Amino acid sequence: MMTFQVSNMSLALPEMFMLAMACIVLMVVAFLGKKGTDLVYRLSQLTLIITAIIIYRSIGEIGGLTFDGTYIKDAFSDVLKLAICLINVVVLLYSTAYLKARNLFKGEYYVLALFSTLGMMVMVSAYHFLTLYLGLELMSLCLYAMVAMHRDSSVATEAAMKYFILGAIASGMLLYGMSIIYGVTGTLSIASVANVIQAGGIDNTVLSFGLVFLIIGIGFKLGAVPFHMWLPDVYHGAPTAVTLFIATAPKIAAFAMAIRLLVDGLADVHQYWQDMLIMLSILSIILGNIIAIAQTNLKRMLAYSTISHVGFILLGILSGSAEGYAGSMFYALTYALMSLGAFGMILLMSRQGFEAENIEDYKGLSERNPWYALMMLILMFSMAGIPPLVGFYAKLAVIKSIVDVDLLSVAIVAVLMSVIGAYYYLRMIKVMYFDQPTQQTDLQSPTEMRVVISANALAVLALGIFPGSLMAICISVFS
Amino acid sequence: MIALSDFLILGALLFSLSVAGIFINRKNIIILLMCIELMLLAVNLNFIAFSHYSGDISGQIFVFFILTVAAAEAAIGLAILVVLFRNLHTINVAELNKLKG
Amino acid sequence: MNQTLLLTIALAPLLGSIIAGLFGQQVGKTWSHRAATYGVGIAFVLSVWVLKLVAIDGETYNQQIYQWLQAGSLSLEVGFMVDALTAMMMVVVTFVSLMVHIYTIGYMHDDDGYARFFSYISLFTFSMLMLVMANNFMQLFFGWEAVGLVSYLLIGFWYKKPTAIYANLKAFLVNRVGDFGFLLGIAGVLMYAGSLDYIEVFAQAPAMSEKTITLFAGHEWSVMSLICILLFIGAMGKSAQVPLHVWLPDSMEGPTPISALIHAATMVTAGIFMVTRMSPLFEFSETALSFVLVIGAITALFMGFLGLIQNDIKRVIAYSTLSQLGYMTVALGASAYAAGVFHLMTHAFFKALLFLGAGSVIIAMHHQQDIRKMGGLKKYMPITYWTALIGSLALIGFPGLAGFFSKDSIIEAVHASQIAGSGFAYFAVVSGVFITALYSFRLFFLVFHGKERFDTHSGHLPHESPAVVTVPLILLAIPSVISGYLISSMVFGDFFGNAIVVHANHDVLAHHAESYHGVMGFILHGLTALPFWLAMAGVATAYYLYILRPELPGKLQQRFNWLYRVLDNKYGFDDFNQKVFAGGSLMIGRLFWTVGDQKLIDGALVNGTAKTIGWVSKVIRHVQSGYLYHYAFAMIVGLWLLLTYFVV
Amino acid sequence: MLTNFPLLSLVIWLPIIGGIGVLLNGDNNPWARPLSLLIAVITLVASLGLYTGFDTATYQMQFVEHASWIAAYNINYSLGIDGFSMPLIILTAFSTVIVVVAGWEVIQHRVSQYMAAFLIMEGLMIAVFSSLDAILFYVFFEAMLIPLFLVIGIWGGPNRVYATIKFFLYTFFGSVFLLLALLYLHHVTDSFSILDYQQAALSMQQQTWLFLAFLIAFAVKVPMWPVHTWLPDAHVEAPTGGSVILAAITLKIGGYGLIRFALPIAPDASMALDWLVIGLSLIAVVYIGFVALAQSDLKKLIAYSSIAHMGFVTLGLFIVFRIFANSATGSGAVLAVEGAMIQMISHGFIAAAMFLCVGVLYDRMHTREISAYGGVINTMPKFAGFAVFFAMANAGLPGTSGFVGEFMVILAAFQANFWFAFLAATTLILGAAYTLWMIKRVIFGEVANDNVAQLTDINRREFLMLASLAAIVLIMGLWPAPIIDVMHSSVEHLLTQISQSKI
Repeated sequence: MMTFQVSNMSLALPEMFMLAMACIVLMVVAFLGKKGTDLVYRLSQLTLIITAIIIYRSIGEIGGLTFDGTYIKDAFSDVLKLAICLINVVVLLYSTAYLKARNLFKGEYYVLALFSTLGMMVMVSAYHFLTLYLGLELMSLCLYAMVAMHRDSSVATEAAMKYFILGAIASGMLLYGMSIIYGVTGTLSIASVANVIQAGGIDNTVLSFGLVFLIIGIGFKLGAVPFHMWLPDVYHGAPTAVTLFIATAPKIAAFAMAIRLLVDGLADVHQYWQDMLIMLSILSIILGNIIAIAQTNLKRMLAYSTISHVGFILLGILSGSAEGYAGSMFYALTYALMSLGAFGMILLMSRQGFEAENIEDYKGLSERNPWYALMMLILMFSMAGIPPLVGFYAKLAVIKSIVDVDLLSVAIVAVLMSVIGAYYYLRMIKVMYFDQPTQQTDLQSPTEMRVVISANALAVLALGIFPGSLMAICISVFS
Repeated sequence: MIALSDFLILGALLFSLSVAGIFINRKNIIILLMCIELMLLAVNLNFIAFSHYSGDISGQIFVFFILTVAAAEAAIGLAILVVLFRNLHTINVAELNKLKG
Repeated sequence: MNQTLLLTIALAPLLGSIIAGLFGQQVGKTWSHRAATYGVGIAFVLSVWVLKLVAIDGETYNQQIYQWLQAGSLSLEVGFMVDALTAMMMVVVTFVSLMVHIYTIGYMHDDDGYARFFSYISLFTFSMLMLVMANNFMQLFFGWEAVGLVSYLLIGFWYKKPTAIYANLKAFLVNRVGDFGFLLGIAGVLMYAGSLDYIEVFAQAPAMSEKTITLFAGHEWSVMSLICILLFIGAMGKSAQVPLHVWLPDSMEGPTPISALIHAATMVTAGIFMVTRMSPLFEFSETALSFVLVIGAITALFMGFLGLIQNDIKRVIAYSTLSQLGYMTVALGASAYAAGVFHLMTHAFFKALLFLGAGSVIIAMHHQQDIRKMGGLKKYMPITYWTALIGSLALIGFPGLAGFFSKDSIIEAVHASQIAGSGFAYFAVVSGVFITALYSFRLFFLVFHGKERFDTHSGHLPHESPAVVTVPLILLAIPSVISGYLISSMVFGDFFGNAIVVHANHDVLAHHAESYHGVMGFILHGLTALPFWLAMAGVATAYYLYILRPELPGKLQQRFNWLYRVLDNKYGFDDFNQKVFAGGSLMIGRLFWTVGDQKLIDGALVNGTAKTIGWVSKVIRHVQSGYLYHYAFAMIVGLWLLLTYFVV
Repeated sequence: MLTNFPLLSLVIWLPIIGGIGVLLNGDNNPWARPLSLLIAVITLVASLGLYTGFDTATYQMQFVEHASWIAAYNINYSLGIDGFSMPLIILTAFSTVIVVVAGWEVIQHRVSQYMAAFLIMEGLMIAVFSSLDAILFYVFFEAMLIPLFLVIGIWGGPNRVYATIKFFLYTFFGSVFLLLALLYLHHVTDSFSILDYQQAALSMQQQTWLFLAFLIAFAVKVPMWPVHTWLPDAHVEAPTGGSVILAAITLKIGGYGLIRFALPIAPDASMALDWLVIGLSLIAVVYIGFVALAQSDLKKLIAYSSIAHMGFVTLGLFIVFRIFANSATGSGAVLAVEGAMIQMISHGFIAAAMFLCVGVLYDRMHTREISAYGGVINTMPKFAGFAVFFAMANAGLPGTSGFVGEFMVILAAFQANFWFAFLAATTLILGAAYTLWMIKRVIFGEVANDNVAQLTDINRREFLMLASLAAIVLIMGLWPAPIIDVMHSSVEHLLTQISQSKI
């Protein structure tokens, strides 16, 4: 006699809602075509906001595994999902004007964005290699498509192709790693992998062999050296709206993946992956900061700065302490917020037929629009890690965590490189404040965008003055 | 009787082959797509082998998913390829270097 | 004697200075000089009263006024100490200063900086009083530097004259070299006596004399010698002893009243006063004493030579001042502090007199200072003539005049002294007498006698200066004659009491005092002694050379040309300092700056690092080649790295 | 006074919030100047409350405020002052008033931004001096760089970009080591309270590394040779106000940091490595003295003289160990430390005054080349008076505040080692040489050229600010006791702290 036992759907309510809405939006696009785009835009925003609300209200409710232990809802997933949704709300808001100006204002963008968001949420909640893989692919495939969305731009398509090929290789390697670990532990569920390893009696050589491939997969998604090569080209080549999308939420998802795999799954072999991550993070911090100095294209510069920030995020993870994970989470969230503002600023400055993506384009910005110059100043100093801006506390948290585990040499390299890194942010400010304006055109962006981007930058400042609450959240997630 | 290790070695070989193909090939993007497929197949082989020898079915289920996703991946890959060809009138990897530095 | 009295003495001139200086425009010329002069006048009258209290009623005073600062157990205070030495100095300073104030009313009458000038000299009087009345080293150093400042300001009073502003910078820096030693000396005193208060330090002196310090590995030095020499280096700066004398001749760029007040009568004697004040310390170090003695002797003799060939009326007197300061220093070295201070006093009177006289001549000559362009002024300016004569006679030590007593007692003291170098010193001071007489009367004859070499076709003839100028001359002439008669109390009496400490083993004056039988005896003895005849010989030579055979000096100059050039270059001190110290330090500075700062630190380290990083960045950005297979390859490399390093 | 009133928070946040207010007023707002002046003056008055309410008897922190800030990491908003920080806070408040007045007419471009920058900086600097929490200290310590960076970069001279970026990276480079040290200390003590840090027992090795970190961080700020080269550039390019704040306050933070962190936290390492600091300080005095002699740019000259004077601060702080060793007189060490403090404060006034003087000239002639001047006294007698006075103060003339610190440090140095005193005392000659030679070339002499001939003497505003500075310099010189008395207990406490080993 068979008994049907329906697993607890309610835990996955946000994803389900998102999925349903995504399909609806897809329909709208399919039937209304071009003229429906505005509706699509509104719907997508609505979807994201409602999802965010659902997630928010579910915070604190009892979580747990569902779908036969392949899926989890816990504080970690709630916070990150909420962040992802809210960030994407802002992303869509920033992008719209830009897309309109380049007649890229099509439904596909939003459909892909929604599905990609869904993928990220799945990644965050995945507690099984399979779900993780599916979420990852759902996110990635959408991103590939988005990059290639600007069909007539050769650089965009080139970027898309590079992203696709390398991404495919990366997920191939990730899968290979998963297969090895599956072979060693005989299970695909992260929870049971952890148990098996804890129980011991498994072949560590093979395990660390598989681990290497997992690390590569994670490193690629985060963009850690030497798996970063796609990142500058994609950031540079993709339409800025898409770059904005790629540069923010997916990083959080990738961070979630890292935590799920390494912390939830392989915490007991921490000593294995710690050294690997040290290599990755040091390389990322050094290479990212140094190459960024030579850049003249702002998007590319930010790409390299992203690489160095990824290095810092890894620092927190590799510390192997709850505080370290919390630090990385704080870093990932605040980094997403900062790059949201930075790329948003590029969108704000760009207009019909003009991409404000060269550093020179910002000459004398403080003369042209003092307010937005100030906003950019805040963002840049924050990225450089100067207090009282949130970027500082992010660095503080991760460096503190590695100092606490006595990785002083790593800490020294990190801080020295952040000094070098400060240079190119300063150069940006120098261009905005100390140089004379070359062009004299005022902004054409819609008001709501101006308001939100100001709010965005001011949030960086406010979080810098009162970082306590967010830090408390991150800590509580891991305790 | 074929041992697990034989499968694994075969898988490893296929995997290395695909990897080698990716960076040795300097001509055609299509070949890259093939290599990626090959890589996934290597992974599949691993999964099946493991699941068979450990008597756990989930590995084989995973393989189905991988195959599906691979199909979708290929679709997107080819789509991008088409767009690329429209823009550059070539699918030569070596000419894909506008973005650099 | 109470605090109010002393404060009034010190602050009255300061008040005058402030009124004249800060409110010069508001109160106008007249009130400026009145404020200043009254201030100093009050100070003088009260100083005399203080002298009376000390000398006759035998009072002394030593109290703090306020605490300057307190650091741990050490308390630095501002306070006054008044004993015979102080009282005498106060009177001399205020008297000469008063004379100069009055004189200035006439001398600077139509100068733009009239009020400023009065403010400065009153400020000087204040500083000098703070210096002499100090009861601790900190305040002494304060006064010490303050008079230096005023001297700086006054030498550069005519700030448009390039020579003047060169001279005042030079004067300040050379003095700073002295102060460098002085400050180190004070630091030493603090370290070994644990206090800066005179009384406490002097009480510690015997203990200090035991201690030794190691400056260079293996060389033990007597702390007392070190400290005393360091302190004396300060004195060398202020009192222009070789080799720190170079600033004094140039200081003549300042207005003449200043030369009289600061650079002849008072400030330059601060060093003499300081050493006398420190006699309880110096007495413990024969090394220091003979150092003092030798330096003094050198100055006394060789600066005298330079006086022979100067043609600027003020410079002649300046070199004579140097030489006389040498005499005083010699006295100190011979432990004849009383004699030294006595000479200080008499010298203050007659040298001020001579300078003011010179000033009077300069007015008459319309600021022509070259004595070769003067002559025969006797009949035009009688008062100046007679006062100058008195001054000159006093200077060369003509029996009965002030200089005679002081100088003779010094010579006798040196004669009696036993410490190292006294032989040379005796030779120096004795032959110095001849030199002194020679240049003094060379000056005197060239200015007042012989034929008139100044150009009269500018119209009006030279005439006697107004009363404000001549009255001070007369008032100064009086003490130049009579002050010598104080010798019996000041040198051979116990006027100074315990203000001066002399150890029995080199108490030359006491030994000298035995043969002393009153003033007349001293004079009579003087008439038979060598110095008197040397002086007369000097006068005779001067008369012969500059009145009877005026063409001779030129010939001699031809004959002994090499000697003339040596003297004309002032033994090459100035050139040496200019090249080696000024030029050298500037060169070092440039070297440090360009090589050290700009090339090494900035160029190599700072910008070097920046450039390197930029270069690296430019190079390794090409790793991002743009080729897919390179990117893939990078991933493979990463994979390979991870596998090789981390698979256990 | 009511002790629970948050006076410190007031003097910190009033200027910051006021500054933001001025900023939001928008540019070229006629009220920007008077409003800023008002804020600055109120802050100054309020800061005087710290002096009047100060209890000189105790070394304990006073006006203490405590609130939780980042609970997750146990980072607190805790403030408090002692005898070291209080005078520096008042100095900061005063200098800001001067700066606002100095920029009154000179700054015509982005006025409110300029004023705001300085007001915000004031708050931040006061906060640096009063922070008792390490992270709080670091936050303000770093945040201060932002306004200064902008001030130099926006209102600076032709080469301002190089100068300001150099300044920023230089100091940032130093301070990251400070951050590491602070985090490491937290790792050891599990607290971020500076006072707990001072209690921490540390091994010699730990102390050595910590000390070196602190030394790098604060040596850059002081600045000590050889990490001083940012200062001349920054000074030369900065607007007058920037130079004043740089010289008056920013440099002091270096000295303050050494007193607050390096000495009490790592006393044994400080003792073991005092030769290093003493050596560098003496180099600063002598080497930099010569370098200053060779300058042809007014501001560069004063900048170098600042470095030389700050050499006395570090010298005074680190000879104490040798003095203890010789222990000729117990008061020597006190003399040294208090001398260093006085030197800092007095240099704050004198260097500020010197830069203001240069500013006065620059506003009229728009050149800082010494050779472009000459005979200024003929056309600007009042100004010349001040210039000579401050030059004398800079040369350490007794009766001015410049003398006190040098005097005390040299006296103390003799007790450490004769040659320390010997080298330190060369400043008597070198200091006088470069300062007065500059005065000779600029102030004295015949009118050098037509530009000088057309100079107009200082107006009432300039007279006011120079006169107030002159008064302070004079009073401090004639009667330093009141300022020194407030720091006695703290100095004694510091000396007891550093005289007992932590190992």
